[in-house]
Amino acid sequence: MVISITQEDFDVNAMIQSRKAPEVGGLVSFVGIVRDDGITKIELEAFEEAALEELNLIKDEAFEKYPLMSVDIIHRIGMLNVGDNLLLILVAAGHRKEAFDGCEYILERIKETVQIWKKEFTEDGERWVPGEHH
Amino acid sequence: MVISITQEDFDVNAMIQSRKAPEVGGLVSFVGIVRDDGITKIELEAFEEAALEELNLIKDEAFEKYPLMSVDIIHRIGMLNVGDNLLLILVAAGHRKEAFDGCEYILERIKETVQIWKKEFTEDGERWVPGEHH
Amino acid sequence: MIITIKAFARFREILGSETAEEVPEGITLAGLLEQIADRNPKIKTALYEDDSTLRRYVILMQNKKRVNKEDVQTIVLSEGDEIAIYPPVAGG
Amino acid sequence: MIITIKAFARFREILGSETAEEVPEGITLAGLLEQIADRNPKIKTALYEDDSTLRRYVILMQNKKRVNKEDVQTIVLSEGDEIAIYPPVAGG
Repeated sequence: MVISITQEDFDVNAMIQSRKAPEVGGLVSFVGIVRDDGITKIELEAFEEAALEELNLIKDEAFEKYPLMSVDIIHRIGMLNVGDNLLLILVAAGHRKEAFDGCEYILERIKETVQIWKKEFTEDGERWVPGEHH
Repeated sequence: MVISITQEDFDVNAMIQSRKAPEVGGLVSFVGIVRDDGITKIELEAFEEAALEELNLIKDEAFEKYPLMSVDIIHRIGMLNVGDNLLLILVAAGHRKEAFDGCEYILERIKETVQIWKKEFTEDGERWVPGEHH
Repeated sequence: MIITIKAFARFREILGSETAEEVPEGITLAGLLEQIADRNPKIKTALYEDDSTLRRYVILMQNKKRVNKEDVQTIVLSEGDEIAIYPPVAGG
Repeated sequence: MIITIKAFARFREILGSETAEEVPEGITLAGLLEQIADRNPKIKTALYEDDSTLRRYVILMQNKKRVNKEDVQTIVLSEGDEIAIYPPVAGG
């Protein structure tokens, strides 16, 4: 299982292929994309050691809450353009329901507590994206 | 958007890449896999004309219920082995919540009404997988 | 007149995937099912309960529109109609 | 003694990403924050409301453990402690 904060892009096919196992019946992925909210590019910054610890904690929580077979989380940082991949969450499970629930849970938790920030660049300047949680 | 019942395998990366658009913020995919429930292989049969009509209806329903940007559904038929890809549902949306909800809705509806059947082959013989809905 | 019967999954194994059935004018859907069941005890057992009611898990379509079970007795078939017979679906 | 301060996002832009701060023995976390705020009005404005309470959106970690705001006055720092300062996260 991969838990990573990286400048590199990811390969969803390869990741899905490597997570197949006899008891896996369904894989749910979330791919977050840099959306065009009138921006030219976006820069992501992480408190890497803390964020990795937090992602591992979230993975452990997901395994406790749902009967999952594997969890992968790759969060990109650095300068990204509109349409670039930003985040991959891939959850494999025996059945569909827990794969969906596990993937959605992980995404909500990432948005709550993982130490990553986004600065948007527009033609007029730049702004930090406000966090949703405190 | 692709709605298809086919013997061919699919490429999740390529599909995700082709669904990116400025307003797309998240893509949720479900990949169904042939699970090893003590089987050697599985054969899928479809009433193709009816199933395609039904898949298109489900796609339309999903667009009515959720603010989605794109929906792709590829259901494989024919003889498949444990670990083979069986189904791809890919939903793109502006935000995460509707992408998850749309994808899960489509999967539930497929299991309810789309005219596809599975026969499992084990070392001892074969059996039709009982349907969940009537 | 000729009615096309399409069958799927376990019904395909008994009925064949597609057959042309010669039926009298004015036959109902229930009449068609009885006609094919009368020819073969395996079909009869697949379609009917012991008390001759249609089994709960038999699903029917007429020209790709799903038929309500209550309407089986009253639907009158027309030349060229396509009747599909299948068990509950199990895709996904 | 020396305390390491790490700052992120808008706080990094004001404080720098990592600085070594010389502080007196026995200083509290609140004392450290006041010391750096006293040096620079921009830092003061970023950290404190007008009534000198810590802003709600300031998040603090001591050695990668999140600090409760109520404990800021009572936490006594030790040589080599790492204090992280950041705003609400916005990943995902």
